[in-house]
Amino acid sequence: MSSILKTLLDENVLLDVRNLVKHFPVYGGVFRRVVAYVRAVDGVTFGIRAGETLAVVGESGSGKTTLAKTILRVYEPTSGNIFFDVPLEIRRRMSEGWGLPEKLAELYDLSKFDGNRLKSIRRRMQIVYQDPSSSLNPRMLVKDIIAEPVRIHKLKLDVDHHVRELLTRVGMGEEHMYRYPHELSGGQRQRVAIARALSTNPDFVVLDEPTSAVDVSVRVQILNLLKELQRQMRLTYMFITHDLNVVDYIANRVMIMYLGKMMEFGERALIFDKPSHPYTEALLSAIPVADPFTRRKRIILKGEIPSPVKPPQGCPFSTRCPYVRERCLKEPPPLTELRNGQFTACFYPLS
Amino acid sequence: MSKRRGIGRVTLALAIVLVLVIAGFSYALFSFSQQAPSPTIVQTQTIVTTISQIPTTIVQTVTTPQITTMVQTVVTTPGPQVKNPNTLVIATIGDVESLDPAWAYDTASAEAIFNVYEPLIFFKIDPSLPAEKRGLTGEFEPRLATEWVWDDPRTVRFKIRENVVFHCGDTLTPEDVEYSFERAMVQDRDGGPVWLLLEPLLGVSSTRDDEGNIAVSFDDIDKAVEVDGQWVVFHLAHEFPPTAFLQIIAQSWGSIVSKEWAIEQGDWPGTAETWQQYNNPETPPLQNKMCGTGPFKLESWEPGVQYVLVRNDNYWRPPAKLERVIVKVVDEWTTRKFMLLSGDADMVVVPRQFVPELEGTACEGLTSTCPTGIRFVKDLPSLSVDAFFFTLDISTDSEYIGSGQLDGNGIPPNFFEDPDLRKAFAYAFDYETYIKDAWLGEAIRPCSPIVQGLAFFDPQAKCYTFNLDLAREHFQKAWNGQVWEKGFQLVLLYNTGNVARQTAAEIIKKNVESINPKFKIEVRNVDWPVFLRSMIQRKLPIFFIGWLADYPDPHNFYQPFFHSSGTFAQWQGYSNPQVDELIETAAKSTDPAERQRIYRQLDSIYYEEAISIPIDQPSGRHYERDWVQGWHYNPIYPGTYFYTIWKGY
Amino acid sequence: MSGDLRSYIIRRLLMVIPVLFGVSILIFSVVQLFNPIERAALFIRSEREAANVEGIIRKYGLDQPIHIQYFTWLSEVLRGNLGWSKVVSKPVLDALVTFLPATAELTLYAAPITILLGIYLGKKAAVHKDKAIDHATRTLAIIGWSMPTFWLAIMLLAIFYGYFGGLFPPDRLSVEASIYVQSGKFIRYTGINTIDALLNGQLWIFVDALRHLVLPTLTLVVVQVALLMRVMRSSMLEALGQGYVVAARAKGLDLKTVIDKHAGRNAMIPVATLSGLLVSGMLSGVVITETVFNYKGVGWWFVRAASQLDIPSVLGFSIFAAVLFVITNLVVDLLYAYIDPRIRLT
Amino acid sequence: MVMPYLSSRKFEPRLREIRFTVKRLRSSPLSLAGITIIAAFAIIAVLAPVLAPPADPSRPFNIPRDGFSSEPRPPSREHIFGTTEGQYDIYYGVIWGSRTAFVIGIVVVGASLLLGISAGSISGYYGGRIDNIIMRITDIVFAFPGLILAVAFAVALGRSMESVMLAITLVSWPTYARILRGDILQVKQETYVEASKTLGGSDYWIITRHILPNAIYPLFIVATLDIGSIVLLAAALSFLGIGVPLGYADWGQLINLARNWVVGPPHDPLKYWYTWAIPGAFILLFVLGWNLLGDAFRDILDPKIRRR
Repeated sequence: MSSILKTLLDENVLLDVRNLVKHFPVYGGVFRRVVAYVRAVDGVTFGIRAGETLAVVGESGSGKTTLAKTILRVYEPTSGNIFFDVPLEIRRRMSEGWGLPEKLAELYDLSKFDGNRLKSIRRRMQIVYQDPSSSLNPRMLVKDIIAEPVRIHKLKLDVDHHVRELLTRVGMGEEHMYRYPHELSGGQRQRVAIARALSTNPDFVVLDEPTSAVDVSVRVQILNLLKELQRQMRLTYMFITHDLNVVDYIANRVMIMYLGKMMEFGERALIFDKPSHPYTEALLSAIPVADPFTRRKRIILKGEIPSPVKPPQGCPFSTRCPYVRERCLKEPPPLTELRNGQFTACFYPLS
Repeated sequence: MSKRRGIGRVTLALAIVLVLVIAGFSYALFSFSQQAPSPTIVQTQTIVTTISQIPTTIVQTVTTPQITTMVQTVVTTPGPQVKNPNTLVIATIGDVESLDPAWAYDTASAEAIFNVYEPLIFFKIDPSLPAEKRGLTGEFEPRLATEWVWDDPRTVRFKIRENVVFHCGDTLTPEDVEYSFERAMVQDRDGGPVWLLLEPLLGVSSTRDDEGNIAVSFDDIDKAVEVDGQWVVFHLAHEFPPTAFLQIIAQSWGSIVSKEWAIEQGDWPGTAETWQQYNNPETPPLQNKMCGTGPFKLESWEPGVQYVLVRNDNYWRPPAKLERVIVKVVDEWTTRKFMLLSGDADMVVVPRQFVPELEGTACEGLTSTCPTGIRFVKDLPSLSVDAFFFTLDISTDSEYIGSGQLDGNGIPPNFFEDPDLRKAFAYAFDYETYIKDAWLGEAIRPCSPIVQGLAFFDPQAKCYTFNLDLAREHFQKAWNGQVWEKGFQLVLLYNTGNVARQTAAEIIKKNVESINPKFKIEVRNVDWPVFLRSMIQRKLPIFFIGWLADYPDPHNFYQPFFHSSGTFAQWQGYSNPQVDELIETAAKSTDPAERQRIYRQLDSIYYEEAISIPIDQPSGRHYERDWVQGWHYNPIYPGTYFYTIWKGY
Repeated sequence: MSGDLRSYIIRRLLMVIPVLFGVSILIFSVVQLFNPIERAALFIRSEREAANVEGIIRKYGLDQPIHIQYFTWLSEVLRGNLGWSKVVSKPVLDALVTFLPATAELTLYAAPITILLGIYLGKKAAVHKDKAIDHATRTLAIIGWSMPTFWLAIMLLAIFYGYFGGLFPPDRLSVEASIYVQSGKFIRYTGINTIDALLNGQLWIFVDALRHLVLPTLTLVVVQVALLMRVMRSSMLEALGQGYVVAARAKGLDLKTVIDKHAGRNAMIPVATLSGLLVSGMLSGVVITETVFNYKGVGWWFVRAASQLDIPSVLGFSIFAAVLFVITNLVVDLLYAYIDPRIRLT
Repeated sequence: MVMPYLSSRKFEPRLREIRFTVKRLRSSPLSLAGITIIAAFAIIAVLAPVLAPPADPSRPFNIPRDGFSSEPRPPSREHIFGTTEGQYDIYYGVIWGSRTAFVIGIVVVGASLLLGISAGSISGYYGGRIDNIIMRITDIVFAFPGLILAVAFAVALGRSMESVMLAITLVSWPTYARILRGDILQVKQETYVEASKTLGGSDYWIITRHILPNAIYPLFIVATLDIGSIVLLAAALSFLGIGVPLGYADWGQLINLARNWVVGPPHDPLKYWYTWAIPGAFILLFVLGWNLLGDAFRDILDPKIRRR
């Protein structure tokens, strides 16, 4: 574990998540007592550098959205720490392993925030949802939707001007200000959602499959817009997706999740080139290739993703892994650095 | 095919329901067109032939109407037909509270009791008079006692009738009589009728003191009534008007129960040791069962619904003519009216205000036959009186006296202490209009609590009349002219549904307000509990209430109206030692001349004091189907005495 | 699933307890708004009984603090004694047992007719949406729904008992029939007259009882049927608009088949829910109906008790209503789950 | 709060929605009838002081009496609808009764909405224990059939117009709370609520800006259309003798006064027709108006059937 921390905690890190756990209780019986837990996020540690795009990839049910929402404190974390934008000096001391007085650490640990501190940090972290038609209040005008963060945080801004500027920024016009979401196209709606996310001028934006609900034809436009905005406003993205083509297009680094645990983590190019985890390999093999003459061996995973209420005893992927061996069934493999910033949770990484 | 089954089933079920409804409908129409079910017709003939002496053998055939005979047999008899010829059906409002004679204090319960149980003596009827005036209140005839003798003014003995059998099989003994009266005194529930026995027999009005602790010894109870061979002797605590005592024991609380049976039912075993346990019970052991000697036996009682009495064939007199009596509680007037019109009920209670609805429907006179089948009599004398009472010390927290001061926006709590004010109100009341509107003219204007029909009634007693000039004069004098100058404001309350009280209040309002624009009266209705509470807590400046005789003696009227410990006088805060002494003397006097003198004196003081103003003594009406025969009226009866009644033409 | 279902049912039944507590506390609090003398008025029906109001208050503990009265009552209830119903002079439990069959009999006829008629009319109206038959049935149903129950009841009584000389009388039985029923030759199995009459083989009593049931049943049905009809119609319309129904019709299946096989079942779901409401509506309805028709059931008993402040009776009835309510809802929920397996019991 | 929505363009889409609704309403003859009836009653209620000038303007709801006798008198020049039991003028009673009906309906609906919205939104939004408590309270109220609880409350509160309204309010709020709670539970799942939360919106902000605007609309309609049944319930209370004080201009009261005069003597059964037919017709028409409108509205607003 310490090795991954050391590597991650370089000077550029904006978000530093350590051993984050989110369990949802399951109630049952006559008295509605807790009978089990859904281990949605089960001890995840990683960091995101300022200005980069980290893609979080996994099948549905792998906990990637839960992870993002826990970071954003939509869900209360069960345990773990979320450090956000720690000043350089302190971060150095952290990375040197000096350890910090608990009080001092808490000052920067998002997972312990509440009240006004939480509210003020929310100005700096935003999210764009998968489906813009449900993430926009149907009874609010575009203008009010975009201005909502400004109003919530009582920013002293000329609302009209601010909204107009944001609309222009996302490639829309003034004429859209007094429309209802249902009067816009899918792509336009997503642009409005993006504009809303950018309204408070945040540092960090979670993009929760922002293109999966829009038309294929506008998908690229949105991705380009996001890239452009990242450049202009120096944004840091956490990009959640299951579409590896998109990952290839936008991400700097990639994190593969399975059953609430991290399977592989590292530079995008490295992972796409040389996947070390059998699960990553399976995912990559499923990418449709535009070139009809290239043939790749498709690995088809058998079975379903196991229940997060009762995950397998050893490696979470052991039930479906084509290379499974005895050790995999007994103990969970630790996350180890394979090469230059590429981490894998497998006893027998692929070479 | 199966696709059609869904809606098919619904249709089928609907069809079945429809068929049922139509079947019911057509049957009803059919049987309606048959006029009346025929087993009744068959019985009519039998009854008609045997009307004077009813052999007991007929009884069995009547109870089993057969469906076949109902539809097929049509026996054409001349003249109109009698519905349910052996059964009397009455639709009434008040329901029976208890069947225990020591507990019951309401007329509905007493009606059931005096048809099933019997007292030692009973009020006489005078057959020479018309049925509605036949009842006498001061003369008696034997029932379970064959004769009675006053040994001295404080001792009276009754000879008990022999060979009388209770409904449950025991034979009547003098011990049963002793037990019945002692049992009543032992029970003496709060708010019950037993005080009527306690006053002459023990000289107290309750067996308990104000805290609810037993205040009499069993010895006193035991010695008050004693058996002497076939005789039972009553020892009075003090001298008491003999007629009044007889009037008391001739009523439902003087009923004789079977001792053996009562003890079997868990009632007081007749011994001294445990008697206190039987005092003031939550519910009496004889609450819902009866074993009397009367002409009828209890068949069933469904509280709130109805009770059914059947003929006692082993009655010591010839058995009753009716085989069965059903008394139903029907609260809704419209329903009762239809029951009478259709003949489903033979007698119904008709509230005064709905009399116009039956105009032209019923013929007057108890001997008439009417094309509509309904007849009535009116002007039945009653032993009740309504009056309005002034409260002399109104509770200061009363919400009905406005500001509580004589400033034009209210009245001071002692407002009515000034007799001029009381007289002013008495003169401002339009007695004639009141009787015309509230009672449709069928009431007597009483002048004193000794109303018409009581002994020592004075037809020449002085009376206030409606006279606005005199009223104005008294208002001007009241409170040294301050009332006239400043005006006042007060609220008159009546309990919802009591039309007479409402009318009285509105009449006072109208007339008093017309005298001086500064006089303001608001009339408001509240429910009975609130009315009662406000009255008891002395919150009402003026209250309307009525009084019904417990026994037809003037004492039973002057005591509550005028004695400082009387129910109404207490609520008014009225006390006059001279009056108290006069009332007490008259109550204990056995000399009619002396009593006459005292009551005349009380009448004139009552007029002068104007402490309460009697406004009406209602006279009753009685409605029945014209096939009902033998009904007679006595104002002291709690209801109808069924023994003499039969149905037919 | 079956374990889940069992624990769900147990949980729902346990829920009755707090509701009953709440109901009894609510009634006790409402009662506290009354002065002890006002409550003693229940025992004082004439002026002459009023002299001893103090004794009555003392005897029945009417002036004690609310919690003491409550716990006295509660401990009696736990011993199985629901108290004395003053308005009908018998124990509360007895009163319930006596008056329940009458109400049950009334609902036994009114509820199925209402449900079947409501479903039938609702379907008809939906299928012929915006046609004359739709407007006609809806208008009739709405007029029924808008009718003051008591007004309708009095009108019916006036017409069928007043004008037509006793065609459909009030009360439960005619005099002849009630004499026979009381006579001991008639065995009371259920207290429900029509059923007992059939079991005893006395057809004429059955018909007699039915005649007395016509008007109250009609009143209840007329007033309640609109609610069901409306729900049935709108859920039917919804079902008819759904893809599979359209597809089925496109396949050439005739309308009737489509309705029965496809739309009908789905449209039943809200009706199942509504049946719960219907029970409550019926209970409200019988209060007025029974009062007007002098039909001695629990509704009649309740009105009497409430207007005279007979607290044990009101409490007894409320507890009965609460139990009925919870059980009805439970049944409805289970039915719901049965009709539509997608619905999870949570 | 600022009113930032002054631009007329802003209203356009909502206007369109309303226009659509109105168009649908107009195309249905039943709803048209309903609207006409209610409008007529509204006019009567507004013009009451002109149509039936009160003798005592400080107490306009007291029906004037003409004498004290109980038998109703038929319509005459003086009393154009006749007098009912106790000589209360029927014409005056029904005219001012329209006002009473509107007052009861509007006050009760307003008050129940206020209570229902507060309880329902707290319950639905926060969930957990407080939801449990509020829902158990509504369970307790629901455990009684509406009329029965209203009877209990009205008896306890005493005889006045206020206590009638309070009693009905106490009975009807839980329905609204439940409806709203259910809708809120649905709306709460919507992503835009979560979005607002991640934006830092407070609970109050989220409830008032997102949840209520999306959940409350159907409730408003349902509640408004309940006016008919509320008036019916009030009339039922009057009929059971628990309603407004005697002499108060109220239709239920008039019917109660007429209940014993439904059928005249056998030779003239319709003798007192005016006592029950006139107030009965007023109440029936009023409730019918609301129910016709309500039925049409439900049809149009039900998003599941609504076709655009």
